[in-house]
Amino acid sequence: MRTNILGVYDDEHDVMHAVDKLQEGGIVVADVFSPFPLHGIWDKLKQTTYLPYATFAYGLVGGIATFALLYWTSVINYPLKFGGKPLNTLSFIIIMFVLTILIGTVFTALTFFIRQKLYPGKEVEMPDVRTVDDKFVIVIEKPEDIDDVELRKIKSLLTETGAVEINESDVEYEA
Amino acid sequence: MIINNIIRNNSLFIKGFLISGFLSLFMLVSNFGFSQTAEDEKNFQVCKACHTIGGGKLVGPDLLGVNEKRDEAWLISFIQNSTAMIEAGDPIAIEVFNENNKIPMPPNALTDDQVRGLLLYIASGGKIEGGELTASPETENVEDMDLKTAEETTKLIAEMKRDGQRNMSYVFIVLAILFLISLFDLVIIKIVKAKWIHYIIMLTSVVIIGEIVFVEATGLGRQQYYQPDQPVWFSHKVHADQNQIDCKYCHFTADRSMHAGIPPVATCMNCHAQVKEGKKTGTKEIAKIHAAFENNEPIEWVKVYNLPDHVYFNHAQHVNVGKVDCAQCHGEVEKMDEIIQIPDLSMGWCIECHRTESVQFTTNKFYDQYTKLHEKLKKGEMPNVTVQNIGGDECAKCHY
Amino acid sequence: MYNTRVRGVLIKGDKSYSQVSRDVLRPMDAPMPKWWYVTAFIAISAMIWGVWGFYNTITTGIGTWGLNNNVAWGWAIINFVWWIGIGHAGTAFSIFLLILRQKWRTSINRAAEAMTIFAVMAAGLFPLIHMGRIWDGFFIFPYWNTRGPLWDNFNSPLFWDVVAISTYFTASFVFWYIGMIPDFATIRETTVSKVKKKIYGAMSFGWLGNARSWLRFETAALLLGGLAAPLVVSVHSIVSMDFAVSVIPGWHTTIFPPYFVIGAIFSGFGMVLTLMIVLRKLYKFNDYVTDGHLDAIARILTFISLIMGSAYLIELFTAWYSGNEYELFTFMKNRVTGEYTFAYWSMLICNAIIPQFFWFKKIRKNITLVFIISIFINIGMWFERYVIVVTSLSRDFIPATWATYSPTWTELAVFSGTIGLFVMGVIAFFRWIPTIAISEVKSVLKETTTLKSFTDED
Amino acid sequence: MEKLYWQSLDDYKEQKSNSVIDKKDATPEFSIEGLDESEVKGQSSRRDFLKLLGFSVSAVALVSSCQMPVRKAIPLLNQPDDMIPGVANYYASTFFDGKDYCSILVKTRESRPIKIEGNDMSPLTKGGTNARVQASVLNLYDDARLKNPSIAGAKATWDAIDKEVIERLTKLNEDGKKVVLLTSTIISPSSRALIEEFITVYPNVEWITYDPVSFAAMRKANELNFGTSLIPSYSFDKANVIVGFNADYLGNWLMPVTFSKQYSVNRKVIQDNPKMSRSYQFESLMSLTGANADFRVGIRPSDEAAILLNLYNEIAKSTGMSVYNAPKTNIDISKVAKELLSNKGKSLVVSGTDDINIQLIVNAINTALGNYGYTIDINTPVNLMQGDDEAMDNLVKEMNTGTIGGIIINNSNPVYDYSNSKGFITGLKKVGTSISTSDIMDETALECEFVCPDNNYLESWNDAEPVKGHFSIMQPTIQPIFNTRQFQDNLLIWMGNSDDFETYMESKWRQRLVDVSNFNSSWNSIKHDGVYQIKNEIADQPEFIGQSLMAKKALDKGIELVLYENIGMGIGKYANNPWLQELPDPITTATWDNYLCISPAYAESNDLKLEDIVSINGIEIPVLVQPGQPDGTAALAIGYGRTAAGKAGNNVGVNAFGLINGSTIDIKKIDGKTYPLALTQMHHDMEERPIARETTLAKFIKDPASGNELHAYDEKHNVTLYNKIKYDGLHWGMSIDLSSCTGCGNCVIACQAENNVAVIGKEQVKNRRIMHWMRIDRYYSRDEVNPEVFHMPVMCQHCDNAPCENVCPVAATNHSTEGLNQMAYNRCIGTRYCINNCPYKVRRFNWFEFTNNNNFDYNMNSELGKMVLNPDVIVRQRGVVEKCSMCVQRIQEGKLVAKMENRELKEGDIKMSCEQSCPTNAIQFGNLLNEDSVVKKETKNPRMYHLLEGLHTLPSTSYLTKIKNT
Repeated sequence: MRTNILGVYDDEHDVMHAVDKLQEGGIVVADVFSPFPLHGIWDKLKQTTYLPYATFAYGLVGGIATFALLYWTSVINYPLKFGGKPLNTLSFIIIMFVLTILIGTVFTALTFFIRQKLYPGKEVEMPDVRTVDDKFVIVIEKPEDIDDVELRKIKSLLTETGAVEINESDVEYEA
Repeated sequence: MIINNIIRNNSLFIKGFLISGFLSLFMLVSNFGFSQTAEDEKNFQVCKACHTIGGGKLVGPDLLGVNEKRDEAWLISFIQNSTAMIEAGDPIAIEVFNENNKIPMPPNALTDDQVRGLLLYIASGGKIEGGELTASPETENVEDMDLKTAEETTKLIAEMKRDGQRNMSYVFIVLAILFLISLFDLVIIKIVKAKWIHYIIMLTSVVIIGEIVFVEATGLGRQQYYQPDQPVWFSHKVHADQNQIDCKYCHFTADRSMHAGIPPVATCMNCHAQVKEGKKTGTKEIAKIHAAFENNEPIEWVKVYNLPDHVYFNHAQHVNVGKVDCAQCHGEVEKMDEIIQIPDLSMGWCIECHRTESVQFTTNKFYDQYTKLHEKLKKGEMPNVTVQNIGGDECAKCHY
Repeated sequence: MYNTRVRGVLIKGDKSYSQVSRDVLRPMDAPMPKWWYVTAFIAISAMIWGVWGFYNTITTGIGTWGLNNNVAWGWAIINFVWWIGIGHAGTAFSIFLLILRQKWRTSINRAAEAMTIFAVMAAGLFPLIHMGRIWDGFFIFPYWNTRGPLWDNFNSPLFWDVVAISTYFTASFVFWYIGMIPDFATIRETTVSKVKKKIYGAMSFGWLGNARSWLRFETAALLLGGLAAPLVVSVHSIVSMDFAVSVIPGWHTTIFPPYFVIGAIFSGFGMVLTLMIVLRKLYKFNDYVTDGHLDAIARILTFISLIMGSAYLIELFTAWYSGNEYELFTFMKNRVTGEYTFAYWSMLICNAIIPQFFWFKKIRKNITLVFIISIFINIGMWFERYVIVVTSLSRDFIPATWATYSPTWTELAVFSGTIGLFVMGVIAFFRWIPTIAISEVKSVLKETTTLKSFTDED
Repeated sequence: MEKLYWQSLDDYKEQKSNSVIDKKDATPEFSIEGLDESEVKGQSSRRDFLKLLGFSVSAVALVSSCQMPVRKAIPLLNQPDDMIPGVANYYASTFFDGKDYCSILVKTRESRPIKIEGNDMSPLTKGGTNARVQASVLNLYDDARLKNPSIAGAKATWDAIDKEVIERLTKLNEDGKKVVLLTSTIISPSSRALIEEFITVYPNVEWITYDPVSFAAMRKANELNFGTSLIPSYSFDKANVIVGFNADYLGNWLMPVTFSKQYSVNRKVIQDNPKMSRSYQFESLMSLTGANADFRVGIRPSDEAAILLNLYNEIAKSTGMSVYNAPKTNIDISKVAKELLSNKGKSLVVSGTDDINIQLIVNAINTALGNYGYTIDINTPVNLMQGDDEAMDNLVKEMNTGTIGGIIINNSNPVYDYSNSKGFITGLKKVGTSISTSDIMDETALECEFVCPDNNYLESWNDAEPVKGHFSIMQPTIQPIFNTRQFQDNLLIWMGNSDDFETYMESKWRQRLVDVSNFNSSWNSIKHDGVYQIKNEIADQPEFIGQSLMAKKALDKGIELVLYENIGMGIGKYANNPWLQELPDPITTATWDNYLCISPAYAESNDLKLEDIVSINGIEIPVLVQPGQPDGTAALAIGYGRTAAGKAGNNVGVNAFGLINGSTIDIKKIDGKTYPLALTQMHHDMEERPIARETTLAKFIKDPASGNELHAYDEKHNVTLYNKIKYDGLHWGMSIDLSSCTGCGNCVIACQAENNVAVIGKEQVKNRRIMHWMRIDRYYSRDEVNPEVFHMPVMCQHCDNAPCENVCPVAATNHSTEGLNQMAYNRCIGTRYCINNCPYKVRRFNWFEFTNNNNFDYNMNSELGKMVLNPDVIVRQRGVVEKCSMCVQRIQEGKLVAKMENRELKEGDIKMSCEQSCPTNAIQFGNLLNEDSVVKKETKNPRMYHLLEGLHTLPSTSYLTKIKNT
């Protein structure tokens, strides 16, 4: 049973500022909830993603696979002559180009969903539902054996960085 | 194995060819060309129905050494029209007639020379048909031989039918239900906690269902292993295997026309005018033929090998020109009582053969005009010329 | 940061974040308005007529259309290309403006993409229905079969079409949907109705909105955008190759790909303009879709229409310069003058002349005029396709075979059916999906811009 | 003709008699291996497969758990040796319908006739046919044919009929009441003999020959000039200068096939010896002959005599014959006269006008030119067109006076085509016993008491002597399908003769071949060849008895009506033949109608345009503005407006037989009323494109490549990224000589018959959806008054760089290793992209289901009509694209035969359907890799070019420039 301290903010700039402050104060900011992407927060939280590499891989494989199919079908397996063109034609490029994109797109999307564990009908409980509307929440883990000094320090830091509320919640969510 | 057959037959053919050639030279019968034997062999197919050469008595007597027994002139006239001779009261003829329980031999429209050729063929026959001589003991103890083949044939056909009518409907339904259940559980009731079980079930069922659908869809309009009941219980095994009747004796347009030809009842009558009783069915089935014949209404056979109408298939091209063995497409008919469709007659099936089988490229003069290919062949750039090489997998070769 | 230039805001009436949510979601909770029923009724009856058209065509044959031995493509293809063109707005907005860092797109792209989806759906129906043997249509997919196996002809532009369009649809749909996930989450958490909570909850895929999910969201959106960007160019290039690859005079033209792409974006923006004006009128979104937005689109249209105009001129020039008698005939004797003058000139006027009125600020600011002109653009683009398809075919190489073409009721029915489908889709979208990307708008809520469109206003 | 078997039925009757079987089973028509049961019962036709594989049934198959329909295979009870299922037999026979004569080969499959070919052995028709002959096979399978004899409309048995008729005839004979035997021209010596015998049995019978189109004047003129009433035989091949006056000798005049063959001989120009005949045509309408003539002059009918007389005078002046005073005409014939004089004995002047004065002048001219004995042969007269107008007119009078007791009408339909039809009907009502032997319930049969349906000519025995000494045999190629009986058999039975006409005929031939040693063999060989010729003893020219010539002055105002025969319909006997109805007229390209052709100037002044309706003598008819139609004339085709021809032929167009040829009419425009005409071509100008290329003889002699300069240019400038396809062994090609092609349309029907091309009816033709795989494009030069006409047959060009192939997404059309552009119908999904991308627009789309569809109620919608289908060619389903396959079924067959005979293919082994029966040998087919094949040689011909070669589609079909001798 793990609980979190939630610092609720109204303004995205305050949040950015607060995160810096907290981290200066040696406090580990577990997570930040916001109604829209806060650019730059990820560096602060040292979060990165490898999605682009995956996409590149998909594209590459897709392109090669497409060419393989085209070449095998129309040159090796059942060669048919069309309008005096060679069997291995330039038109392959067009199809390869498009299918590369298709395969890339589909698999990128799938990876995103899988990686982020998103699927239709998934039910989640948010620490603070207002974050989908207009509130920004900084989440700080609260250990069992936390002492008042520590706790007060966190709260004060939150308040002075402009938190409008400070709540505690024991909602479990997959980060 | 088919190839082997062809080769064996050819070698036999050539052997007989030479022997008869020598004989004819030896006998100094000037008007016998080498080409005679081939024709004689063809003519003899008719005789085969009732006679063997050293194969023992069938309907008619064994013809081994008949040339010694009777003098040529008599034989000629007898073969040409036996009944006439009997009516004329020729003593030997009547004797033979009685010996063979009063079954007359139908008249044969053969010229004297042709008959001579035939006799020559019979004389040399024992040696030519060496393959069959060794096989002749089989024909002697037909019955147990029969049983053996019968068993394996029934087995063969049984399993054919099994995988022929793969009845997947139950599997389909079961899987579909499974899929729905797991989906239902996954989304709503959630009895099983471990989600991966759902996923596995759903995935597998989807895959298998897909396979079934695909196979059934492609099978749509095809009828592999189709074995309808025929109006007359006609056994190809009896005719083709035991009586050794050549396919082309009944299906005689196979090497001339696009249709192999269902034999006219008259053809049946050639033999069944006399043979009124069959080994297995007694008189019952043969009676039908006679009936059909008397009231001259043709027998409505059920067509087994049906190609879709948009496919043009020509038997002559394959049998006569391509020298394709009947069995290659129709399977071992001589092992079947009732005909069953062996291949699925899909386009892929045709194409496959056209890609692999080589044409009579060097033997048939028609192909001489393909100069480039001949060069290639000479240079050894290609082992053989397949049908595909001369455009055998193009649309307009079969679809027009 | 210090800047002497006046800075305009993208979203007017300085809203708070929650206000944005409420404004956008309000129409979804509000009771069904009357206009909705009326439109739906019209759209559905149009669709029913369309279904009749389909039935008639499939059961009786393509003969129910006005085509003949010479003009084997008619309305089906015209409308197909037309719809695909319109379908370019979404990607054009989301991708191009994204790449061009045009923040103001945020309040429009959602609707634009929705439009794309439904337009492409409508377009996709035509290749189906115009097949002579629709029941054998699956031949067009290169699937493993027992015919040899026999594959497809990968040289055929039609095959490219199939690939391109299905790709385009998939890509746009995925992009669109992913973009909507956070908004669905918003609805999930803010709505009061149980049912809605369930449904939108399911559709929101369990979105949280914490830092990492936003990170991946942004990256995915960017990647998908990046992947779809070439599609904007490729799809209509490929569609244009249906014509450019052939030998028919007036089709066999190298300018077609760029010319089609521009044309597509042109018609797409035209349709966006039409729709946004309607939308903001109905939903009072004037603060989100400001006059500034419309003005910006109008400016773009002016520019594109210039390109279109020059493209038309270049076509004529090439025809003359090539000295090819067939080309010359098709353009000079058949389009500019001759049997198809009406179609040609209405195309030219609607696409190249009328949009030039946007040079005048007065007209740009007069929403009614803007609306009318946008309609003209849609019509003009339809005529462009008509000119290309029909004029070239009906009088091609051998005069003996020349034949004229006029559509039949069945073709009309099919067309109106697709329009019905499109309208129905759009109003369904208006009704049940947040028409403006909430989270994106929020992210630019405090943005200002120096763009003329937004600053010039008082 | 390696396929020619020993003459059929006769031999195979023998077969049967000595085979074990009794005779009953000798009707194998509809029961053969390969037909499925439904068809045996005649419910569906083979090869209309696609509809079975189509949507409906495959769906049905799905629901009915994938059950396939059971197919029955029904063998013959006894199989005649020459009848192998799946192999075609050819039998020599004769086509004669009372007007056209043609020696033919009948192609039968499973012993049912499916195609007519020309008989190369005939010295007259030399393997040519015309459209009507080609289409005649369809008449055999016409639903409108009578299935039974009938008395007063009630179905009757032959016995009943015979009993009744014989009674009546004897009765009438005893009463001495006159009985008339009214027939069309009969050229069969045996039949003539039979009729003579019949008359000896019934002396009260009078035999009257009647033809709707009459040559009486010509016969009369010859009687006056040479003492015998006859039609001489002409040799257009011997003539260097041909002058025709309203004689459409390439279209419908006398023996068009023979004349076309002869004409084309001198129209083929060889480079080393460039000679060709020159043809002038003076005519009052745009006829096929006029369209092909080197010089064509439009004249008023009333002006013809005057012009001819002037021409005669010109010639007479220099030959010192008596000159007659002739009214002036504004047409200058001096040039023609000069030409003729410089070609004495090598020229020919003919007139098709049925006017004694004119014919006399023509004879005089030909005599003056000494053409008799050279280009005209009096001693071997033509037996065609024996119609005797006076006799007919008298007959009608007598019938109305009631002196005629009975009438037997054979193969003529006066109620429809006699000018005074009403008179005939009233008369017929007064006749006690009226017997029609029409094979359909036509207008006349309807008025008759007894209807004794005649056999189709493909079911009958007969012989023919079209020209003295030229015999040919007509023999049945199928058992009578219905309960019909041949006219000659009727006569035999009615005159109490027991044996049938076959034996009767044979006995006659025994007499003719009395001096032949072995009758049977020679008789069989005659039947095998189909033709037989006896040397006419050399006789010297009969003395020419000059007659005084006269000509009236031409009318200078008013519109003169010209009645003409349309190429397809002729005199309207085959109105119920949808193939012919849908054959585009070579000049107007109109189908399914007749119309009033008016001159552009007249249309201008009376603001008439295409499809406007006018009324002439109470007949309402649409107009068609015909370039080249002389001012002051209007042309109207006869042969339309049948009322009892059958469902396809009824009420198509208007009946013009009531009108008088050459009479002046007044045309009243009916305002605001129009009538749609189904033309297959709307644009008549070539737009100065190098499509049909032409040159003149003079230019050609100077530079053989003249008119074809562009070819060299294109050859030089065509460049390509890809290297050409290399063919090995076979590369099929075709070559079409535009100077030989007359545009007669024979090939179009030949193609239709061979390839099961659907008939789509007027409305769809109007929608420009005609299905013909082969069309004949017709262009006019820009001179409206007297335009030059170009005819250009266009079918699939089988391009090596075919634009259509690239664009098919499903690979339904692609290129074969033999250079064919092949089309797999069962793969096609009907995107129609190939149609768009074919620059020649030769691809056809099945807009509807044309088989078993009551909206297209033609031969493919009737079980009987489907019997004409070629079993080697599939019937295409709705929604697929089709086109000329270069008769791939024939190619495959030819190859197979060669393989079976273990030999290489020879030139001429394979003939295209269009090529085979072309009356001018304009089309050639062969292997382009075979150095000594015609097509290969033609590729080197400087006249050779490809259609639209600038597109670099590399067609396998090439054209030769048209050479005009102007």
